[in-house]
Amino acid sequence: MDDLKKLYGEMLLLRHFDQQCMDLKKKDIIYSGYHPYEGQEGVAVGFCGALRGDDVLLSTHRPHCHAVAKGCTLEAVLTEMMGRVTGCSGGLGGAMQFLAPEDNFYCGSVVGSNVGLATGFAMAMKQNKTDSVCMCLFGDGASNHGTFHEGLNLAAIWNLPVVFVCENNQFAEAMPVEEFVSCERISARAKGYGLEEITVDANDVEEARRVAEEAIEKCRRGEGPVLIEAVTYRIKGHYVGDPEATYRDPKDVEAAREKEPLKRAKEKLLEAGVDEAELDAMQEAVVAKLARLETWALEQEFPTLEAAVDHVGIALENAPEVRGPQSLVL
Amino acid sequence: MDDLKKLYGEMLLLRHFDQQCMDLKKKDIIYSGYHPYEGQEGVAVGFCGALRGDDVLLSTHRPHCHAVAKGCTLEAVLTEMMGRVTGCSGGLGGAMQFLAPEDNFYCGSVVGSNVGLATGFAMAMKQNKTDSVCMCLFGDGASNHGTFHEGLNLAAIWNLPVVFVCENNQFAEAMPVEEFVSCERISARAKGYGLEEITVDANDVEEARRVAEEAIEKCRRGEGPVLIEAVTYRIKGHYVGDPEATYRDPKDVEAAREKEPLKRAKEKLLEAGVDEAELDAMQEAVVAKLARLETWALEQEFPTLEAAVDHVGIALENAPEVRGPQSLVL
Amino acid sequence: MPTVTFGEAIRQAYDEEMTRDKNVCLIGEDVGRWGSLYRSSRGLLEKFGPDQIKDTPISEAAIAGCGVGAAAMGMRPIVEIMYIDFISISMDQIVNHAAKWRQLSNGKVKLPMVFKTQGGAGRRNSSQHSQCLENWFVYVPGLITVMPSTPYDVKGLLKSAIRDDNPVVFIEHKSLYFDKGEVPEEEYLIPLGVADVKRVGEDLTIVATSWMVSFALKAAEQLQEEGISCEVIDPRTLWPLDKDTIIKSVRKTGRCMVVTEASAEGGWSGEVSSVVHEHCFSDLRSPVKRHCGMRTGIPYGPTLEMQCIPSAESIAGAARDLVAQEVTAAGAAL
Amino acid sequence: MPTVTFGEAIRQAYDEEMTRDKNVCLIGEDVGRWGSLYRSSRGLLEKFGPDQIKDTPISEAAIAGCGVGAAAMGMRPIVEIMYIDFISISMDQIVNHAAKWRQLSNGKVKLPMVFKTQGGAGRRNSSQHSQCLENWFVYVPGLITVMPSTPYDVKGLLKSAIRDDNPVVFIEHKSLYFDKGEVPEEEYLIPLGVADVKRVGEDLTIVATSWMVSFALKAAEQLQEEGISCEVIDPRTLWPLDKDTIIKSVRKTGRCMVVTEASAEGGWSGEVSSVVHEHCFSDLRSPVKRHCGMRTGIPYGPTLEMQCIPSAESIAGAARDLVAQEVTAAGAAL
Ligand SMILES: Cc1ncc(C[n+]2csc(CCOP(=O)(O)OP(=O)(O)O)c2C)c(N)n1
Ligand SMILES: Cc1ncc(C[n+]2csc(CCOP(=O)(O)OP(=O)(O)O)c2C)c(N)n1
Ligand SMILES: [Mg+2]
Ligand SMILES: [Mg+2]
Repeated sequence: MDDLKKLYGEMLLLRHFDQQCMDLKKKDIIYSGYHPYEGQEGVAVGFCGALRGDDVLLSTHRPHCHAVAKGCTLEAVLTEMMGRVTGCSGGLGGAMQFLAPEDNFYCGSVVGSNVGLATGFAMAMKQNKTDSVCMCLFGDGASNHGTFHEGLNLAAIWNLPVVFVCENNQFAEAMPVEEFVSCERISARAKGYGLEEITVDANDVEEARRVAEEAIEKCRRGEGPVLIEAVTYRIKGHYVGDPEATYRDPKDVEAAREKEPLKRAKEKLLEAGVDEAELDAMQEAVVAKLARLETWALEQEFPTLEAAVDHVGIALENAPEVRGPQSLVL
Repeated sequence: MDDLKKLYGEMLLLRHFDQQCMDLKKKDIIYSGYHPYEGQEGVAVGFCGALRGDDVLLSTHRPHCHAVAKGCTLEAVLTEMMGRVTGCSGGLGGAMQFLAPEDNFYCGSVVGSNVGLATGFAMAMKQNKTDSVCMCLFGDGASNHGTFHEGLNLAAIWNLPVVFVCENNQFAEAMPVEEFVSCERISARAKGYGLEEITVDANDVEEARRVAEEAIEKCRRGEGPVLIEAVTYRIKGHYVGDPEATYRDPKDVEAAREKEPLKRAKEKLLEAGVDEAELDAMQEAVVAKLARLETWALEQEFPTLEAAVDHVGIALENAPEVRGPQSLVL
Repeated sequence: MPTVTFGEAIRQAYDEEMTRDKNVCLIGEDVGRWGSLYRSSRGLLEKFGPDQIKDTPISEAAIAGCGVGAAAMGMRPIVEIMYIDFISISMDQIVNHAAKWRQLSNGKVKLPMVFKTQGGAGRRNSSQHSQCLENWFVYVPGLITVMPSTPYDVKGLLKSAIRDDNPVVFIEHKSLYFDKGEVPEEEYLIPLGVADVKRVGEDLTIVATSWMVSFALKAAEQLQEEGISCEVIDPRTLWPLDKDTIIKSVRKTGRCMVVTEASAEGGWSGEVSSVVHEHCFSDLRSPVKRHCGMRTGIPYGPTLEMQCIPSAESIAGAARDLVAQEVTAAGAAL
Repeated sequence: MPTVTFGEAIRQAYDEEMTRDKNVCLIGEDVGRWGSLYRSSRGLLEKFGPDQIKDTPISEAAIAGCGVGAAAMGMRPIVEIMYIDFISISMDQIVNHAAKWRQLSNGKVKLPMVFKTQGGAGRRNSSQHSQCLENWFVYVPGLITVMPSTPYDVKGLLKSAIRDDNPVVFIEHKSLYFDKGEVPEEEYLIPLGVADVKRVGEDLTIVATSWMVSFALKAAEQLQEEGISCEVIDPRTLWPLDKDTIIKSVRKTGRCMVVTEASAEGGWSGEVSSVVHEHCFSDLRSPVKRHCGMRTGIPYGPTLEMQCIPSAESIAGAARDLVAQEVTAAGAAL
């Protein structure tokens, strides 16, 4: 049960962190499009949390919980979303796109593109003969994108160490997966790349973690890539305040709440005899930690215009001979 | 046997036509990249020949035999390749890209794009409530392109009347299919779109025709799309004079010659008691016809610079009110 | 005249054209259920049904290709690409097919279609959701490129774009959707390729597009108080460019400034600047000035993005400098 | 000095850089077995093996993405897109990722990569295989764009592009591969962003790129006989643009013509024209002229495509007209 308790604790942090971000978005302290994560914590903790520091994670336009689970600090992620210099991208990227190379975390707001990018990270890993792997997360909607196909094929013929995780949260904006994805299970697409069909109920965080570890190990052994469909449910709208009534029945959301990963993990823990007070204490600790975080975050500076440079104009430190002098004075 | 004799005759014409084009290319009377078709006639005749006039065919950078099998005249196709005004595209397109809307034939030299285009043709057909279908031909190489994936998915969720035919001639330029396509059979990709897996030995022209007709009928009934892998072999290089030795063993080509569709059809006809003299006569007729064609073609005019207009600059006949006067004087 | 938002003017154009012609259809991600990201097609799925309003998967290449195929079959599709940043995924279909097919068929294949998208900054969505990419399309033979700046213009131009037999790239600005303006109740069209003189003036011609038009007009008001009279021209169609209107204006004012949100380098502002120099060289008191966005990816945050693009103040400042300047050209000295 | 073809000069650059640094790799369709369409990488698969020479499927989006990912990991990939026409398929990866990541990481992520492709007409491959799309990249902040015109330049520039820490779009011309020129045996680099004065002259500055440089030089020779002395400048790097060299030249000659195979509208020629007007207005005897390709898809056939683009004769004709012209600018009259 200690393992599950740990996973539960991590999910609890993400749940509250997401809630906090949502509040900050409503207060207009997070400025860009913000995509809530509630209900999908089983994926972040189960999959992203299974990676080593030297593994690379490529995430999406809904990246904040992935980032934290991968090992970016709450400070760096939150202040990035708040546009402060202390953020992963120095506040230049925002809530949908930031890079944290020191934590081997990258995300972006163009759906599907990361499947192609992943092949390059993994190619370098393979060539460097490390046993690092690259994990690439994308949504059910992204699985209809051309880059999904091209990236999977390339990774497969080159045997690259990529764990492709399709985070099927049932919706792409207002598009229900069953109407827009032409196969019953997204994992059915695996066969087209000579890969195994793997679907996991990612609301069961232990099962998600088990499948993640197996896939990662497979890739470390040089037997990648692996494609996994991680099934979950997007409990909130695509963004805060989207017109949900146009695409789903509130009853479906209620039903999904019954199956969401925190509830399930908690029930299991209680069943196994864990003291509820202990779980409550965990929660209080999380809340207190996040409150301190926010206070600190609000004091951080915004970047100034100097940060918005086009790096092309800058002469190179390490190879000045390849640049003419006028590149200094653009 | 009459059916097979007819199919054989059509293949014979294409075989000789292709040979003629190749000679014209060598004489520099066909100017652009030219991609020979030898050995693949089972696909053109089996599939393209199964279409009605009102059906639309979208072809590739290797289009000349598809075009003839669809119903474009030899005159229009040959003189297009020779850049003459009598060509399908008035000589502006050449051997890899021309449009013959009057024959519902379109092709282009960007690999994979037509899979996306096909969905639009078929969408219009469906909406117009005709029972026409769209056939989209593309290669094994194209099946690795993002548009393949996007087009198949879109056609599948919209139930569009498209027969997608992957003409697997074993190579994409110098890339052997087994190294660059990550699944054993390209048809394995069908499952990812909720479609049936269909593979046909297209060197058996009768079988190809049977499968084509079945697929077309299915689409006419509104039960499309269909994806078919039509297996054949590219006997010539990707283009005339390509460095074949870098990517295949001449022995493989020899082996393929044993299985090519004309040889097979001819053997079957002879076995069934057809008189060899009759087949020889067919061949002579084809040769004579093509000789007359060439003589005529060489007399046709080239287009003049006036043809190379940007139609954007031309005011509209049918809706002049949407264009300002200066569009006349660009 | 009723006052409506830019978004509502677009909806009206759709509504009228889809009523008039059942071949007009809208294809894109969440154009149906959601009525588009900025709600410009709300209610239309209910009214016109899925034959005319088509929600699609996230497949920008296929969607664009679908539009080309449908247009070749005689439909009049409007393909919506949610953000212009993603039109990068549709470029093959637009450039190698839509822009080429009419010529390639000697005019036999008409492609009455619109690629509709929105670009620009102002909604704090960072560098992958805020680009100005319009000049990509001006640069490609076979395309018409439109960028409206007001509710009145967007409605009249969109209707014309839908009726035109050539592919039109129609670029809205995300910061304009909630702007309001007068739109007549009776039907009207605005011809493509005709500029609009948004303000008449004597001392300086300002050519501005899209969101920048309102900033230029604000700057012009302020400058008027200082005694500088600006003529503000909105070309509306970037290509074909209404050179006549611009040239006529510069012949009168003797000075010209081009204002774009896009950075100058490699941009459409250079096209206008070149055209003006080519035609008005002897009328110019000083060289045409390009006052444009910074050459950078639009940064995130509450204020930084607005510092990267022209503002009413910066336009006024640049205009003041330009009017103060009198450059002697060599030609005259000879 | 040995005389080698343009294609061989490219091969030498690969060979030297791949020997020097195992992180340099070439990724593209048939770059290995075939040694690239125009054979510029022939023999390299045998020499460097599949870690450095990577044949890929027909997946332009994934290939470009692969390059970006590999570069972020410290490799120095050269991504080859067989024809620039197909780079339309890679635009998302180039524009939304390669061009943005350095800024987005405050410089922490370096992207030492080259997108190498070839464009232009002259090989009778019709409108989907002959485009000049270079200005798309000049227009995008975060990219460097290079277009070499000689064997000497292509080698030195390619080596620099490979060593640069920013993404470089490197555009060869299909009609140059078999051109020959002198290339020294000893190693050399040509810095990015530095123009080359290919011919010194007094009466007119001709700025030309890529294939057009040789035509401009031929025209200049012919004009010399007529007593018109032309300075021919090849910027080599379209962005960052070596403005200084161009400005200095125009200050001397008082006249400028920009020659590109790409059509003028929305093109890079407008950028140069604008820059020259902005900096040399009072030095100019007449406005900068753009002498460029026709605005059309390149037609097929034995002769038509050459009629659509500038030739030595057309350049000479345009230059004659320009030199004959003396325009009085208003500024001086005041
Ligand atoms: C290429 C592209 N097209 C469209 C969008 C707009 N968009 C942002 S999120 C989204 C839905 C993505 O769905 P999915 O992949 O399932 O991820 P989820 O949002 O469910 O996490 C869309 C269409 C985009 N960002 N990129
Ligand atoms: C998008 C794109 N990439 C690359 C090419 C160059 N090219 C022309 S034909 C070809 C091979 C195509 O292979 P396949 O799809 O199997 O068709 P086949 O040539 O075998 O008929 C390639 C790579 C192209 N025309 N378009
Ligand atoms: Mg989803
Ligand atoms: Mg093939």
